[in-house]
Amino acid sequence: MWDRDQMAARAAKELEDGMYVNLGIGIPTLVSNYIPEGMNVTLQSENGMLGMGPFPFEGQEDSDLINAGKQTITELPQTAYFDSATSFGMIRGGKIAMAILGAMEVAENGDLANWMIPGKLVKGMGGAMDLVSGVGRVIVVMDHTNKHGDSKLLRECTLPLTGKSVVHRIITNLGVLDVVSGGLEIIECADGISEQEVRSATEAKIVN
Amino acid sequence: MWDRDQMAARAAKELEDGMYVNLGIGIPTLVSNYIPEGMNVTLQSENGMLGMGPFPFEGQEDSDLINAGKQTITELPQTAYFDSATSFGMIRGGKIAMAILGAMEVAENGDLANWMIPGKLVKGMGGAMDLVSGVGRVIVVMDHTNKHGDSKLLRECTLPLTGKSVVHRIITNLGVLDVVSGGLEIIECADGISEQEVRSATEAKIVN
Amino acid sequence: MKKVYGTAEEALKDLLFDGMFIASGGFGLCGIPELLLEAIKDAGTKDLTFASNNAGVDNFGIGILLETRQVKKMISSYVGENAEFMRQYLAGELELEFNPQGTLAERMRSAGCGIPGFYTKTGVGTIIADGKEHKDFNGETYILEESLFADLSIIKAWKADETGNLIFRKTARNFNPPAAMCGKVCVVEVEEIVPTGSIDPDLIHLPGIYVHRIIKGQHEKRIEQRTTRPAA
Amino acid sequence: MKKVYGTAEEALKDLLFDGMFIASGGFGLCGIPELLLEAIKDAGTKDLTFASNNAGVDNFGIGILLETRQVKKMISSYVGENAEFMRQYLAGELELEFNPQGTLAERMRSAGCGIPGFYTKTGVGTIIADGKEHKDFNGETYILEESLFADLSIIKAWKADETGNLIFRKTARNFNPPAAMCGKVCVVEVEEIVPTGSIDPDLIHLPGIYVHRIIKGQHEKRIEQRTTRPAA
Repeated sequence: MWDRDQMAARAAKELEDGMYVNLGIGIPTLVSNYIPEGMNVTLQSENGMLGMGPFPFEGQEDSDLINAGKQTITELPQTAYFDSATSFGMIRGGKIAMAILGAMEVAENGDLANWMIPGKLVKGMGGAMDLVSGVGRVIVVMDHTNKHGDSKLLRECTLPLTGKSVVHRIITNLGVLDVVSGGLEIIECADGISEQEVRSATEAKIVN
Repeated sequence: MWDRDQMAARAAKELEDGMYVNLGIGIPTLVSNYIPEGMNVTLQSENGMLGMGPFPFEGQEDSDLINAGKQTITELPQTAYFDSATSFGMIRGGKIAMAILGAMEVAENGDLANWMIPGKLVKGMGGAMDLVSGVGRVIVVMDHTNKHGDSKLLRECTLPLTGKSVVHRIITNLGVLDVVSGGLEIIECADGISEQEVRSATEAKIVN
Repeated sequence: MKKVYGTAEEALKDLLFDGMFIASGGFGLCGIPELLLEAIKDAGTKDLTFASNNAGVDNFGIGILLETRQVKKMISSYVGENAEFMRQYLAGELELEFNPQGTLAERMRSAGCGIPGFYTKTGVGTIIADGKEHKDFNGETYILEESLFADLSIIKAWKADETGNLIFRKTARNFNPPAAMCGKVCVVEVEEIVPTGSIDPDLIHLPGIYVHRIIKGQHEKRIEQRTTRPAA
Repeated sequence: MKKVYGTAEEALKDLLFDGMFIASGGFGLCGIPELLLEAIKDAGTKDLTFASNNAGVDNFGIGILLETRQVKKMISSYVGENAEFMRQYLAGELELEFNPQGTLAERMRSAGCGIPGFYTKTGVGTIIADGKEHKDFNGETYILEESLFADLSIIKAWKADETGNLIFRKTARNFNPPAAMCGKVCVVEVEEIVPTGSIDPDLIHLPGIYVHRIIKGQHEKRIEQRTTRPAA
């Protein structure tokens, strides 16, 4: 079974040299710690920045420089700033090769739910709907099951959707699954996890 | 009867302090010579510039600095450059208060024809269609009649339209007419021209 | 025609009316028109509809207008971090229209560009698409989103020249240019006003044609999430 | 992944195919990708469709591809100043789709922004509206314009850094940013390549994400209408 850092490290293997990528909040943020040395990956922050750098040293925070999670960050030599309409133009226009983000539920057809739980406090979808329907490839990183032990990889999502048929690959603490014709395909099992364990923790139909 | 310069001078009276204006090719270009001293009018060039300055001194031409007529020009202290999508965004979005342009025909309902003559070489509409349907106020400056002595202010345009019901005011060598409900209204006669002469040179219905 | 005004109050004086629709720049607390929001609070204008990506926090940004019950409706993509907002919303005292963030930005930009509607894939198959026109282009389904035409735009920039040409700073640019475009009138607050001619015309982010009134003032520029790394 | 290529020929090598759709920047002869057009001529690629505001002049710009009969169709707003163009067009050898200039620019920008169609008032009641969907918004009629998705974008900028961040100069910016956005691949020619980090990130006109390949070369930058005023 993978821990958060191992999931992030596995997700980092999806990156390719020269890629422009958007990382969501939570485990996806950790992916930036595992970008291979020498590989040139540019991180987009959807509030209007390409080339997001690490957190600033204490005392060097700049209130005009934050990421989409509203955290203070820094810039890099290749950084470019732009407005929100331009930022989401590049997202919607498929210029961002990949988004790596968290989820509450993924269905076997690639449906994704990660923004609201009816009856609970709803904060809003932010840029998630734009990202999942716009970028070239959507990778979900999440635990395979919820805290009750129920599968988060479902036949159909029960929560309101963020996007319909948008997920390409799911990386969980148990392994890696792709959304393929007819259901999910197991691509890889986590260390010490058998294919049978992945199957039994998955409600979605597994093909092949 | 007004000559070209007098027509341009009359058109310049339409300008107000602080206005952003687009001037077409021909007589409208001359309007910039008659902007009253101390009045702040900013000229837009639809290829991507606000704050168009005069022609450069010889030897100071810059191939990267032209107006929409492809002529070398200069910049001013308040100049801003932008791309063509932004430029026509501000035109289409009504941010330009006024366009002053030439025409082949204007109809009594404000229809404007100034871009093509069927059977003749057609060069294209350029930005004219965007301008006439986008800016706040459209002023046409043209001769009252064509070289055959036929009125250019018509019941209906005979040429393909540039815009439908877009003209607000027409300034000709004979006077000034407004497009109002039901037809054209004579606002002013040129020096030495009687209202009767304006009427008899006008095919369009004159009201009031 | 002078664009530079002495105070936020003066700049807004004849522009405010109950029930009006205001578009505001800013993302989180970054690049928000804090002085103009304060002046709207002081003016007491009521029943406001705001298009703004966020709703501020409890005592800063649009949050200060929630405390005084001046806001009737928010059009936003994310409204966390604001307890009073949630209280009013859950009590049915506040209308809320969630927009995907990119849809919100484009609805502002398109209004300013004379485009009343555009098609997007964002939200297709979700509750965002409910009741919206669907249309296929090249075999894919899109929904029609209509533009946001505001009565007033309030934005924050870094520098202005006296003709209103603007420069923003880093990620404080965000929603400010599209918000500036979509209002009938746009009022901007800046940290510095420079003489016309002192900004390189190639480097202007938003030309002065979009800007009607300018004020300069002291900005708190509050940080919402101060994150740092250990010294090297 | 290196974006900087040695020559226009190398940068275009595997990107050209007969019948392809190319979007080109430039207005008149100002800011046109003259080196890339020359390389396309040398490559002999045929049956090209070009979205470009103009068609060059007889021996410069897209004009050189008309002489060699490589162009099948032009999507432009204005095609004067080109005798060979007119000869081919009147002889029925060349297709021509006139677009209002702003509609052309927006069709490029919208394609790059994932918007397949938008509504505009431009052209309503003219032959441009023939066959297009009409729709009313707030009591006014608009037409639907569909976006231009190109196989390749070729543009000219002033400076690039090695990651493709671009700066344009004065009115040579024009159609270059929207043209850059609408292609699957974008190749840019520049006058100068500077090290990454030497352009202020606030002052970049087009971020490198839109730019896939860069070449540097000598530009003629021909002036179409040299107009001057007498010395003071």
